[in-house]
Amino acid sequence: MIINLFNLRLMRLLKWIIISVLLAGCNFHETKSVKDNVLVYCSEGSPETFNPQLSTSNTTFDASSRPIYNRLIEFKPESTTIQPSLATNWEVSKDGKSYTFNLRKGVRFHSSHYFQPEREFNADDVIFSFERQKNNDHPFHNISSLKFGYFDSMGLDKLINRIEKLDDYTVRFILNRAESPFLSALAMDFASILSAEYGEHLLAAQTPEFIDVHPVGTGPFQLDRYQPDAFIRYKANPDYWEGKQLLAHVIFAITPEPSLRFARMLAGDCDIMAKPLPIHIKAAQKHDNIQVISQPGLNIAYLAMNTQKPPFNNQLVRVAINHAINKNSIIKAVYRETATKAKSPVPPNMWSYDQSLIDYQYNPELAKELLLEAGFSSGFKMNIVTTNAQRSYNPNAKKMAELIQQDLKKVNIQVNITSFEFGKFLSYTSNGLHQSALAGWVSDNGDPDNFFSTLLSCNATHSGTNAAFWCDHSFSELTAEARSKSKLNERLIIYKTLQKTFKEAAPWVPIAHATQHFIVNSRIKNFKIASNGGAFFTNVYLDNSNKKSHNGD
Amino acid sequence: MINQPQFYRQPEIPGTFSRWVKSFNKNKLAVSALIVLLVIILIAIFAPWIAPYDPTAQFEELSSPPYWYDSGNSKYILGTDDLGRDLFSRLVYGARLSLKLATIVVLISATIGILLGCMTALTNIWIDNIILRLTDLILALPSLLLAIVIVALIGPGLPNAIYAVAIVLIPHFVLVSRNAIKHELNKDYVTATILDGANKSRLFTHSILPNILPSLIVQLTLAFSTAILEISALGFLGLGAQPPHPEWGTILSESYVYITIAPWTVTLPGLAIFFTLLSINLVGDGLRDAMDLEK
Amino acid sequence: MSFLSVQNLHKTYKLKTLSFSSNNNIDAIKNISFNLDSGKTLAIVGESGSGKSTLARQIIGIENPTKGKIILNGEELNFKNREHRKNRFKDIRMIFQNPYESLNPKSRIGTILEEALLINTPLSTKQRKLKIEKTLTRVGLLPEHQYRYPHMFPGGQRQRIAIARAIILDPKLIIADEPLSALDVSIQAQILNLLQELQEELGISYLFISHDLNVVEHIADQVIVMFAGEIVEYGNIEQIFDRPLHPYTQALFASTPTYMNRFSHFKKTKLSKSKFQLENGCCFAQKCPYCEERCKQEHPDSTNENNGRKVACLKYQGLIEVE
Amino acid sequence: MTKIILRQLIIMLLSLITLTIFTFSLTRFFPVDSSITGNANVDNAAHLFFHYFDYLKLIVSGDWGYSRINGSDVLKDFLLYFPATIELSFAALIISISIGLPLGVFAARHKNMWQDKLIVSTTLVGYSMPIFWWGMLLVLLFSLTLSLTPVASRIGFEYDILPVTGFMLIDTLISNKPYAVEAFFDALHHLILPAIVLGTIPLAIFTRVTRASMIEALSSDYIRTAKAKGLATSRIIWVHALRNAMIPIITIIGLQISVLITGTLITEIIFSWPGVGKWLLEAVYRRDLVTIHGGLLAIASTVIFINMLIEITTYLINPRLRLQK
Amino acid sequence: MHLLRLENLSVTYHSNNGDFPIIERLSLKMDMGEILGIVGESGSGKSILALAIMGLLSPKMSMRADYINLDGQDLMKMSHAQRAAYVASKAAIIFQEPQASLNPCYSVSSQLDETIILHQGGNNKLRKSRAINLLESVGVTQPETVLKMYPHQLSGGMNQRVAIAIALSCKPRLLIADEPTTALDVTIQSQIIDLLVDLSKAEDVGLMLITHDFALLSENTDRVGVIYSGQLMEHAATENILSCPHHPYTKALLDSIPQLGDRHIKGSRMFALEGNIPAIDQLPVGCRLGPRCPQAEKLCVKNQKLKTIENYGKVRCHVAIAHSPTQPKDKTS
Repeated sequence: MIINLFNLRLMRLLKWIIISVLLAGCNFHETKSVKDNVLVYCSEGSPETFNPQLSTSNTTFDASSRPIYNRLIEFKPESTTIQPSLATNWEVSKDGKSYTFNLRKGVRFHSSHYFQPEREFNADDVIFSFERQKNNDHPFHNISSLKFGYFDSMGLDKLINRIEKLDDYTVRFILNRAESPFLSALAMDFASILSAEYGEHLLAAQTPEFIDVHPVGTGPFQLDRYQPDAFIRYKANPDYWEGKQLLAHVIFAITPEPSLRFARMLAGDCDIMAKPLPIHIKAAQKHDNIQVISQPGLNIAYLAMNTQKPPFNNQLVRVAINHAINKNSIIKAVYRETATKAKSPVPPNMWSYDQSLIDYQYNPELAKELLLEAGFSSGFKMNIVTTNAQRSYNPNAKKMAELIQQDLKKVNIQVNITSFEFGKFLSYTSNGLHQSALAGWVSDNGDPDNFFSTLLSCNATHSGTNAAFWCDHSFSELTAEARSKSKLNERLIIYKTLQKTFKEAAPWVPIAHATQHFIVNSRIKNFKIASNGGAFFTNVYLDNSNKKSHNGD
Repeated sequence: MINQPQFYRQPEIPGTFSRWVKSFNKNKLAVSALIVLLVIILIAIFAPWIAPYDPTAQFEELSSPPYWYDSGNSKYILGTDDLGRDLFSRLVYGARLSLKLATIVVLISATIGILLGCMTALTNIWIDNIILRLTDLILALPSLLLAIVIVALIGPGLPNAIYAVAIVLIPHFVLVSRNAIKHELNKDYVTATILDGANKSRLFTHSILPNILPSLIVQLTLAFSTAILEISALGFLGLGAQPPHPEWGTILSESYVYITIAPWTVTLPGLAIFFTLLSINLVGDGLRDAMDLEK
Repeated sequence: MSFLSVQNLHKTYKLKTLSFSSNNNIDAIKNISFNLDSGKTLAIVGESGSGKSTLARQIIGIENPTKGKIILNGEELNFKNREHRKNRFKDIRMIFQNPYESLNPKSRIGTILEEALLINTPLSTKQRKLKIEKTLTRVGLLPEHQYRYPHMFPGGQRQRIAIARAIILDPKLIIADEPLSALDVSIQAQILNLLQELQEELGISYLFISHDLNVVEHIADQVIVMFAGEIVEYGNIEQIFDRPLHPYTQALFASTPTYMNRFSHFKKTKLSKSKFQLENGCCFAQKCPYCEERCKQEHPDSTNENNGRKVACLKYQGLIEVE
Repeated sequence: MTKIILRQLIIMLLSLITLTIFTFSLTRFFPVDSSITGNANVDNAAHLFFHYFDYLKLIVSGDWGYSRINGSDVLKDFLLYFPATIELSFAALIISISIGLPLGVFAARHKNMWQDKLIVSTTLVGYSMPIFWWGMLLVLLFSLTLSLTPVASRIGFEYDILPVTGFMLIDTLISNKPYAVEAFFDALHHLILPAIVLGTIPLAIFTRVTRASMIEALSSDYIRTAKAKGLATSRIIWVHALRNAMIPIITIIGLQISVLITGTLITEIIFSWPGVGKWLLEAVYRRDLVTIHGGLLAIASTVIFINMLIEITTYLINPRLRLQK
Repeated sequence: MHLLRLENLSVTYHSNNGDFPIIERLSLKMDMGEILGIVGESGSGKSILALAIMGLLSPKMSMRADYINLDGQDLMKMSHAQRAAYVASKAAIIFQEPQASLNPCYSVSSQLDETIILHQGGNNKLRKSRAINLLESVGVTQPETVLKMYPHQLSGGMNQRVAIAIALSCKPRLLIADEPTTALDVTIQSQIIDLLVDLSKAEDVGLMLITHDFALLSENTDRVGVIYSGQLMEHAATENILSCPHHPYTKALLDSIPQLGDRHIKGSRMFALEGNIPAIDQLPVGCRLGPRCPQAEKLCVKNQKLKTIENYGKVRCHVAIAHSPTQPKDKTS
């Protein structure tokens, strides 16, 4: 006989249980005690890996290089100025080909349930970290399906001749030629220092691939637990060489949907929100327990026209498109005025920027005439490829594409929009399958070369970062020349020429330079933004005294 | 021989259809739902005349709230979306799009489904068994999941979404028509008609069809509301109509981002879907009651 | 020469189940033979499940028998031939038990009656209309009733419509499957009278299926008593109602209130068909109060009494003597 | 009893075979570069047959291929996300049953009165609710405007709960953290809003079905007998009528499983709930066919399995079927 | 002392199209231990009468009465709850479909047990022995086995016995049997009727036997009431009615059943009432039988009153009353 569930007494009991649970749930929400030394950061996506060497994406850097690792030298927060880190000081030889670093003593790697370091940080670790990326025969070179994107695209494999260990606490980099951006390259995220001892340990255990999954670094936080697409938990490194952090835990709440991220921010689930949409910034100002931290970004959003494909192999058409797109309305609708209009490939806060450059004015009539001249009297059909992912330089590429669609309709160009998930977008555009694409770029090292040669040189058509597939050989040679000069003025002259050439050829429609924002709960103190838009959790602390008065907006 | 006594009132003799109409008219809720539905249909038909603007035209006023808000602009009755498009025009054209799509979907699936249903009910046991097993399987699967998988395989976009939803709806029609026919076939009047010498086609058109018509009509209304719901769900998930199509679900998914900033861009398209669905369901319920269908 | 002659009719159904056992055949009727004269009424008596309706379905041609012959008017019915079947539909008509289900609820009465005419006769629209009105009047309804729907009529009048439908093609035989059991007592007599009137006027034969002994005694000329798909007793009305021979028939009478007193000396028994039947032996053996060992072994062939009377019992001779 | 279970097992097996034939033909039409499909160019039927068997072997052995995007084992991924979905669906089911059942009974008792009409039209409103919009509305109201409920995810991020069973409500309680109970209530608190959103349509359906089958049960002869016996009204309704009404209700609950799964697809997206629906939709966006294939197969098998359980339950609670010879 | 007295019981059916009378001003008396038969065709209101007495009317119907006196207490003066409890302790009812009137989801023992708890009480063991006694008293030969079974596992007759056992468990003074045998096989029918009559005699329980079948009443009842279209047409001792029915309807009912030995003679017809039973929304004016009555005359369009005829009973027909007391049995055939 089956137990009779529908007994009255049982129903009454059930009712009380439900009510008490509801009440209890509400009560506990108000009195969170665990939260007092835990920082929740609502990030925009899952990292591809925990090894910054293997990535070019800021999302990965936020989750790996800054909390977990250190580099020999590092950028100061909010700037591109270099400061000592694992290296206490360094010397550059006269010819600019040799860099000698003195290493910090007494630095310990993370100790965890999967690895307990037996020695402190020394020169072996530096050599291990760079050899892994440079040396094709290194046992750790080929263990990941991901490539060493930054190291390769900056040409460091060809630039670095060798790395020498002078003693346990001194290393020297010998370059093949002088290159001025090299020092800032070493401050970039991919130059993070891994533990050579851990590498040996993993080799012995025959699980070398763990080096990218279970990271061991020297940084302020160590990885506690990671659930893909959900969260990353870090705990403070007790042996951090600058002293243990005030925060016990940092948690990345992975929230790709920006409005959900903002909702979480408002609901108090998050302390810091990454990549708010422009509209959120205005909305955030209405709430007094949260504040917006902004910084002009080193980035560019642009429409890349594939110059290898008709009709964009015609310079006139490209100029016509430049004239036909109303950047003001894009900046208004997509960026909500949180961006500056772009005319050059580099942002205005980059030192090589040419103020005097003349932009193509919004003029549909002129555009029509140019199209007529180019032989497209009745217009044509074109395809714009976008991504549905939010990027720091472009909060909503689909929206932007729709606006461009409307603008181009006025000059008889029918636009079809195709939108891909970001990974798919990258592979699609880097293979040159697109006719045009809404692309963008963020500089990681604050050097103009990071724009000119990475995005517009002939080399970059091979690596796929040149989305316009525009190859002007004299332009490419000039970028290489600028790299080798060490004097700022000399380089400045070359970069101004390059910008003029770029403007005439018009392979892009440069659209906007977006400002970087974070929305931050006011209990968060000392939170700083990296120059490339990343988040710094080092030395952040919580001021819970304000919490009560601000709660319950 | 039988005396029709003066004691009785002589009853009038309305036809079956007028009986349904009369019975339906008694249900106030259903009648008002029908009126709402007709208004929506009229709006859909006359969208170009009703909508003040082109649904894709962009204006200067971005995310302007509906006119009854303090900051609202009377030029845009229901406000504008984040690209400055008139929301009212978009919703009006959305009605046109949604109803058109749903009609196409229902036509496709009803034709195929009812044909298959009749075939299985009237032909031999093996075909019946095979089709029944298949429909059972498809019916067991969540319909939206199936539609999503189909769209995922053949690629997102409006035509594919239509195919997907139509395919998903077919089994319902198969099952309903088959069961209704089987149910009627067991009744004595069918045997009596066979004994009158009626052949299969006559039996079907004259005896069975009028009797299964109520179930089919109710199933049609059900399918219509399901079609609207699933097309908009696909649109919401970004797998159906692509922007700048003013499809309701697509509008919703585009405005989800603005939920905290411009809530009306979320509430209004949703209300449009909701009222359409509600009126169809109410009409369907009313029809079911009027035509005396249990369940 | 009798009008309808049925010889050794068998019908076996195959049961479709998901179970794995193989023998799922059910003998619905076994070895049925009888003759019916023109203008006479043959009643088939038995309880539910005794095979009465199955027999009717074989004769009318909705189903084809597994074995046996049906001879109508001296012509053996061919079960395969379509044309033959159609003709048979004209000659044999049927009245169903439930007048609420046998009329298409979505058709007007006129349409229902017209259908048979439309299919089976070359009459013009006008002639058909005339015929319908005539037939309606004949069964005691009004011509204007043809514009109504079935649900507007009470049960008794619906059964009149069903009768009108049966006689509209001027058939020779009408199979009436419990035509009274769904009707009220005061209405039953009306329908019974109507059936008798029609028979006397039109010379139709009836195959009258019923479980009500009172009604059967009143209307029938011959009686078949069926049990478990077999005929246990067959004879004229006088023979059976005055002197039932088979133990089953006797028990049936003994437990019917009207006949109880007259036949109280017969033994009562629980009559319903038992779930498991004997492979051989008498179908009634398990219930029979007079059952002995040989009844369980031997199948009783029907024994001819005088005047075509048949009894399927091994012991009935002895029973008469006991009496 | 064993015969009935056996019978249901056979039916389930048949359904699963039909399903695998279906998914197998999908992998044919939409070839996936994975171990799941062999050679796509098969020239004759016999080969196809063998390929199907190879495919079946792979499926049964648990090798469902590897995601084309992140290379993870599809079956393992499914099992990782599945408990979250189960937890959410179960909560929604509990909400919809615990409200829908009494509401339906109440409506049936007041048949054709204003209470009944109110409930019936309200259920129609619930039934017509586009769930994606409903979810957004509730978030807008309860989370953003009233700040009563959390916005998304399964538990506050500050709680560090190891996924042992995958069910957050269980994992919080068995974790040895000092805040286990607090975390449990936090998880419950996170569960409420998505469960309400997901439960709305089933709630509407349960109410209607309960009402209909209760009306039928209440009008039956045995209820008249029970009344004549002088039993208390509560006993008549909750013991005599409901027990019989439960039989169709349980069948409907079975049918709701697929409605629930449809709902989870959308609810998980709205609430960023790390379940199967979100996982599958991500795969759809990435056109990760291996994952889509695996997800479809897994969800469909789950539905078929649950349907079997429901069938057996109906047998168990219905003595007419249970004690059949 | 009467067991049951009703005065002017009316039941009204409320529908969207208006209110219709199902039973009109019906008065009845029953003595202790008496067996009363109620005859009527379908729709005559005979079952509604039973339900009205038991308080089981559906919410769509309402009843009025001057009083309903059951075993000395007036039901109309009680509150709803009081009335339900009182009726349940004094009266019991069994229905037409024995299988349907038992709950299919519970075993015989639990259905029997709940009434025993309600009316007799006792511990588990005591209640079980009471249940067995009850089943034995209704002629169940293997009570222990039957207790464990479910209604669908029992035959119709057995179910009806169980239903009777349940009815008897409250030790009723009045037992109403609403068409108790219609759904049963012929042989079982007589057994059940015999059982009911025996129980009534043995326990001195009043039995109200409701049926459409006169044959069932002739042997078993003390008195008979004939209902047509919601009105009590005739109410008299059984032998009086059978030997000399006064009301044309009663006569017609008796005559339209084929009699013993009544064989088919060409040209002979049964006696049959013409026309149909009036639908509830199309009741005739005056006498309800008016349109069908072979003896109808002008005065029949007036409302008929139930009048007592000396040494006979009560009849609602002015023609019959005028021709009383001794009217020979009408033979129409």
